[in-house]
Amino acid sequence: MTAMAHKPQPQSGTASPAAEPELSGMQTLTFAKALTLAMADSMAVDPSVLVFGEDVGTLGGVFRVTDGLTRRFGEDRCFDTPLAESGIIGMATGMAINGMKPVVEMQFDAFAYPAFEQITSHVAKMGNRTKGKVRLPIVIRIPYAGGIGGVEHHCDSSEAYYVHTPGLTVLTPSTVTDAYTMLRDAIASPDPVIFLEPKKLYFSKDTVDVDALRARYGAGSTAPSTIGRAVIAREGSDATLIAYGPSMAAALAAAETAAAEGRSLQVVDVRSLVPFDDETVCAAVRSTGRAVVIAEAPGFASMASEIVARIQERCFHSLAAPVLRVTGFDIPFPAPRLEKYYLPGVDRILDTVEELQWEES
Amino acid sequence: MTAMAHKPQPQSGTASPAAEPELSGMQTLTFAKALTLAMADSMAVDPSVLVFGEDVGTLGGVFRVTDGLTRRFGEDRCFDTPLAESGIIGMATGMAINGMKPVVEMQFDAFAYPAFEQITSHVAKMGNRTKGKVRLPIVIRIPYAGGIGGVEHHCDSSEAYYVHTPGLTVLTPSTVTDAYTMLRDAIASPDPVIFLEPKKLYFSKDTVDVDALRARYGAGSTAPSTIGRAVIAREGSDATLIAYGPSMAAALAAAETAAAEGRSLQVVDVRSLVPFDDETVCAAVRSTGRAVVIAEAPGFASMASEIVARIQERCFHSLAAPVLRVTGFDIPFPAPRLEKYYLPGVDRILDTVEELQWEES
Amino acid sequence: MTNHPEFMEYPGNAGRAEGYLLPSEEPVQLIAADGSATGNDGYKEPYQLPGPATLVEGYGRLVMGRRVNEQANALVRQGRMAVYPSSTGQEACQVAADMSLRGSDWLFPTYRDTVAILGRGVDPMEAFESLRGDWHSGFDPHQYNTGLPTTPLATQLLHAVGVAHAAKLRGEDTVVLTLCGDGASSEGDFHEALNFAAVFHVPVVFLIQNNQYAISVPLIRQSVAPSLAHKAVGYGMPGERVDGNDLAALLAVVGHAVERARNGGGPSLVEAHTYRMESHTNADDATRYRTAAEVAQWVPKDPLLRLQKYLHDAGHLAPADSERFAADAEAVAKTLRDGLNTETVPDPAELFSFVYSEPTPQLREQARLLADELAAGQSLEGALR
Amino acid sequence: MTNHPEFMEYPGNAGRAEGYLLPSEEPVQLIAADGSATGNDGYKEPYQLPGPATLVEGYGRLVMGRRVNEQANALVRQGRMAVYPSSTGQEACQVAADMSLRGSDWLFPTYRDTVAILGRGVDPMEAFESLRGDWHSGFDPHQYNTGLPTTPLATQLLHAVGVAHAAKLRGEDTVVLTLCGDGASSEGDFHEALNFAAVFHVPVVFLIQNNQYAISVPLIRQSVAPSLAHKAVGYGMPGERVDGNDLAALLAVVGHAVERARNGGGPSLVEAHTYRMESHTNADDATRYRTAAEVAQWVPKDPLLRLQKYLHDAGHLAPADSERFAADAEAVAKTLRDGLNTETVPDPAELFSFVYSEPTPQLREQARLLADELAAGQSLEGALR
Ligand SMILES: Cc1ncc(C[n+]2csc(CCOP(=O)(O)OP(=O)(O)O)c2C)c(N)n1
Ligand SMILES: Cc1ncc(C[n+]2csc(CCOP(=O)(O)OP(=O)(O)O)c2C)c(N)n1
Ligand SMILES: [Mg+2]
Ligand SMILES: [Mg+2]
Repeated sequence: MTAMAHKPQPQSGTASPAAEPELSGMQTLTFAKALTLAMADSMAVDPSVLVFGEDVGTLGGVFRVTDGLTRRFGEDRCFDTPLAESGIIGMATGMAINGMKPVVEMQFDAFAYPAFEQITSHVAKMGNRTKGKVRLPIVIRIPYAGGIGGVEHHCDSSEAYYVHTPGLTVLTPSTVTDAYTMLRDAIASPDPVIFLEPKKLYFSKDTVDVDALRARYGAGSTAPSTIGRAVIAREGSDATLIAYGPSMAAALAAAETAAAEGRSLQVVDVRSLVPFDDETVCAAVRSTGRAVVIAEAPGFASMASEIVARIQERCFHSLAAPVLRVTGFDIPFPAPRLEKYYLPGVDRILDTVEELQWEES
Repeated sequence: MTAMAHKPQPQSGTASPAAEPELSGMQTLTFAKALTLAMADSMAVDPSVLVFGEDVGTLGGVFRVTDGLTRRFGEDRCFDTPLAESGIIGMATGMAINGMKPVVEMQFDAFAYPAFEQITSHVAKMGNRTKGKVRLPIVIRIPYAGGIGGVEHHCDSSEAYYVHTPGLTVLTPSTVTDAYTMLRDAIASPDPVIFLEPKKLYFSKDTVDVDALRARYGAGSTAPSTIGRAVIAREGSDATLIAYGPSMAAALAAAETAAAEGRSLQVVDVRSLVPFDDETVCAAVRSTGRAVVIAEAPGFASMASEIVARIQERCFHSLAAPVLRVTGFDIPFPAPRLEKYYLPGVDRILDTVEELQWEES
Repeated sequence: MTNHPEFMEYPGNAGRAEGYLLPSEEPVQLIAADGSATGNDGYKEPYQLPGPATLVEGYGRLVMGRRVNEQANALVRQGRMAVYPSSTGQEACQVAADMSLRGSDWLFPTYRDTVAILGRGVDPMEAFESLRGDWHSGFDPHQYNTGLPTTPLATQLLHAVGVAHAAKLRGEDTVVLTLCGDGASSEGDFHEALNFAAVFHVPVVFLIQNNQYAISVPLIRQSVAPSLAHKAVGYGMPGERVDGNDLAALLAVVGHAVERARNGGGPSLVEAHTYRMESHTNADDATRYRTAAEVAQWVPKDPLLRLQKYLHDAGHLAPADSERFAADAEAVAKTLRDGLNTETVPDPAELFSFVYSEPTPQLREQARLLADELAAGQSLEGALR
Repeated sequence: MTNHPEFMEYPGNAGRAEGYLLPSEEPVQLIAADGSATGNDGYKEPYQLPGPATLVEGYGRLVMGRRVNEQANALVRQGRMAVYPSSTGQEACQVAADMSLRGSDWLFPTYRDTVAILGRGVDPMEAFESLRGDWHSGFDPHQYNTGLPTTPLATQLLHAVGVAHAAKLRGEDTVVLTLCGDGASSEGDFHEALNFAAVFHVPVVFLIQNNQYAISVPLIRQSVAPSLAHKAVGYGMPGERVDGNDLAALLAVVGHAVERARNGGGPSLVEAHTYRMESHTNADDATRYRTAAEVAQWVPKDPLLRLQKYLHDAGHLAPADSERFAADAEAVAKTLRDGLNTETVPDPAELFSFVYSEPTPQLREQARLLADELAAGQSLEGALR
């Protein structure tokens, strides 16, 4: 066996569409392909961007998010590692110290846990420890949350562990456009980013203008970063639903149903969990005076707790009712045939909206 | 070298005081010695209780909390392991499956992170996964939090990671009596317990009646478990301070100072973070109408966030002001000479109490 | 050779040179792919070809294992299960594990070891409950002295060490055998488990089923060591490598390791060379990362056909046995079909029952919320959206 | 011998038998404890005694290292530092690490490796900033191609692999040397780092300072392998063991490993046998777990006296050199005393400045809170209570 035998090199030939440089104009992309495109475009403009992890090379990832990257950029730029998550993050740390921008994949949420020490004690702290002399521009992509009938350890909503850890930026897109822009922003960030991908959205689709998306990152562009910015996903005036990532679909559907019933619900997509966009969230809540926070993770000491705590601290006198939560129960994620009882759904959200003490307003 | 050469066996001779069975009556004990006594007493009555970890044997632990246990109970009952935290927790899991009750020590807060996968994916989930057929009566003792001028990685307040993980009981005593009773309750619990020991309290002292403490665990005792029960550490009527573990001293001192200034502050010691005592905490807050939550960990998505969220959900109409937080900043724990700026102190607590919109009542 | 006093005291080890920790120079093989006996020369131990009765029993278990894999693959295609990681081609490793253990011993398997789990006597429907998706597990580990099939890779190796350690402290003669894959050998927990086992000198046999792939990643990306069995050296325990498609060799090598552990000789590491004939699971497409030609090379090495040929040529396989084995396998297949085709309705109330031995006030509250929702007869469509 | 194609292509490896991964049968020693040269027969490589100029330079560095340890111990006793993990007795390992590397190479040290850090040219006061407790680190890793001293055990080994991997991808000839202790070899990250290094065939030298203890825990509780160097076998990289108190042998062995790595021979593992002459840190009391007699056995093996004797007997040590070394060491000791006796006032505003490259709105808010408190002149007593 020669050195090259196990080492695919850049090829012309049939690359898969998303990794193609010539992809342009209006395109119907899956969420997954938008992520692939973001990595490919970043790799094309910056040779220090590397992609690695388990099964990301030849296979293109178990969700095919890295599909075609090895073929297009060669094994030196996108490659499989031994099966060891602490190893992956630790090696990424070293590579980032030495000028690279690693974009690594943890195969599923719970399989990032072996890397917890490297993430909390090094990745999160290096910039602070060195007074900014060493920044770690690492992106840790983690498919997360449920809704796909996955078995144990494959459906954890693990964001609380990361958002509580100072030094990490934590992002989670919920639209095809955000999948592209937020991943590009994450890769461009000098700080380490935990990039949480709601796996049930991988095959959701949208038609987007690829050129316009790319133009945001072109020379002279003044497009603002998505980091630190929440978006109003739907206007509404009676109450505010605050959600992100895997819970956005349920929040929007609940607002749709409520509209039909004459209740106007505003929906905020937090999307940047850290840094948190207090301004947008508080303005939204003040405008309605009522809020429900929706998240799939167990509720106890979670991102949802934080949002509730912040809102009541900052908007107390604008509130007509307590801020309520619709979250996962405080139990391990259920087996596939029970997850439907666990996931925050439209009915549970609407029931909770009903509890916002409407009689008093 | 014979098999015995590296294996201390039970000895008579000079055991250290805390591990002595004959210790009885009124005794002035340090917090650390109360913990030692709890382990020794548990080991004496239950041969399946084992103590292991790094440096817990011959050395008696870097904080001397296991001092004398190997001498008294032998190397089979209290022993050093190789230096590998995932190994310690993973082995403890197997031993618990096979009838043992391991009480393991993680040397410092941040050094439990290598064990994060074993803790979250196995220790926390085993009871649920097996529908109760396998319970893991493991106690994971973790010295935590700051206030001792410790260097990096030795002062993390890591409770948020554990309280967010369903299946774990999370306890943190703040008094010498609770050190004893809560550790005994933890060891007696059929469920896994994360037992967080505020390291700055190790050498705090109190005089306690050892016989009375032991009697709680004697035959026919009906003393209630401390698990799931908060305590009112100080009565007060103007506002409620809610704290635990390493922050209790500052909370009590603030109440003391406030009293001198004519403000009556009630202080709740949560002590059982999971399960949480909603009843006691909410009754306390309702009785005053104002609350400040104090905790040393970074505030974002923390135990403090959860307490705030729960209170405003449950006591909204009793609140005269938003529930405020005094927590660690959202930064890595500072270097020794800067920690005084980070730790929630009396002045910061009192400043926050002042913000509870007194003019409006 | 190792520094552990108990290791040195074990008669089999006394006076051994350090190199004994290294595996045999070639993987142990006692029956070749063509079904002929190969002799047992040149290995580090005088491994014996098991007797006919043992091999016939083993053959029956292989027949059963193969049938279970086929049936499960079919059921997953029909949507009766959430997922099935097939072990077609690897059955000999799992059968050898079972046959080397007593009922009082323990087995710690992975997600790919359903055949081994059934071989421990676990009720088939209990074994398949987690794969069907009704709950995370279906059997009581204590009833069968068998750990739950573990997904977080290599973590179960430490549980095996703990079970063995507890048994040793109580003076029991329990042996624990734990399985893992080639990929799992890269995880930190693999290292910590082998080291803990060696340092505490506990009776664990680590059996790596090296099936050449971790999903799509080939062995060369997990290790460039001469073999995975060489990893034993770094822990001070003996390593051995064996043809993982030769049940006879597996029984000899694993059996030797188990007896060694039982007699106070401490832990050891066995690497079995085998091949995953099918995709990683039904969700995987192996054609993306390996060629049909590569897979074809392994077809003639099949463990089942090889042993059948040997037993047949040696005149050990009575037609009655063959028929009985086929019938037994068919009966289990039918149990699986019937069981998995029967609609079950997992009870959502149980979601809250077992998280703690006593539900917390918080969980009782949440259980009430769900119960109220269900009582209010809310449509599942709503809950699902 | 290993399966890595690049490994096989390295000229030094071609045709080697598998056993070459094993370390030499005895730890390499070139100068005995009594200062006599021992010859270089019987080791797996023809290690050469370094020339006089190199040994004299090394001696000077040992003098410096010893003085730094003494001075730091004194300063910590006087309360001028938060903590100091002394490396008295281990200086030769750290000096050899430095001398084997070029400025363009990288070093990844632990908390015990202040001597090695200073040897890389790091400004003494920068090196001691974290020990004094003003900030978590004091120097810029990029300025000295030296990683920060790492506390979470074995984690830095992976950083070393990453730095080497990045250099290799860019076609640079950088070598990375990383240090760890005997205890750290038990951590999962040790395993993952060595394996990643071997699989990616990157130029890293792993140097274990086996000082016989991890705080109170003796080596026998970390490993029962014949030696820690034997762990190399399981990764398919060469292992070697060396007398860690013999600077000549260390220079030969570590130098060989570094050159091997630089020339494309891949990673290797070196275990240096040494002894921690003092307590783990000033917070530790070593008399609780080891006898004075045991410590006394190591006194005559001292690396500094041994080399001094050798150089003196061989007539290589000019009095002028001795004086210069003593003066240089004294100068650094004085820098430390002066620096640590000077009151510094770390700026609390910096707490918020570096957590992210741009402080988040949340951190800006928190920084304002603290600034307001400080402006209001609140007593530190209050903040402290
Ligand atoms: C800690 C962890 N990381 C990643 C995964 C995802 N995963 C499941 S199986 C697998 C491959 C395992 O390969 P191997 O150990 O060789 O076993 P095999 O599947 O071949 O039997 C991976 C990466 C996991 N289950 N656990
Ligand atoms: C992951 C981790 N666990 C525990 C510790 C606490 N600790 C600090 S040093 C030490 C002993 C290390 O021993 P060794 O690796 O032999 O290095 P030495 O101190 O002897 O130089 C321990 C247990 C740590 N720093 N990191
Ligand atoms: Mg495999
Ligand atoms: Mg050591």
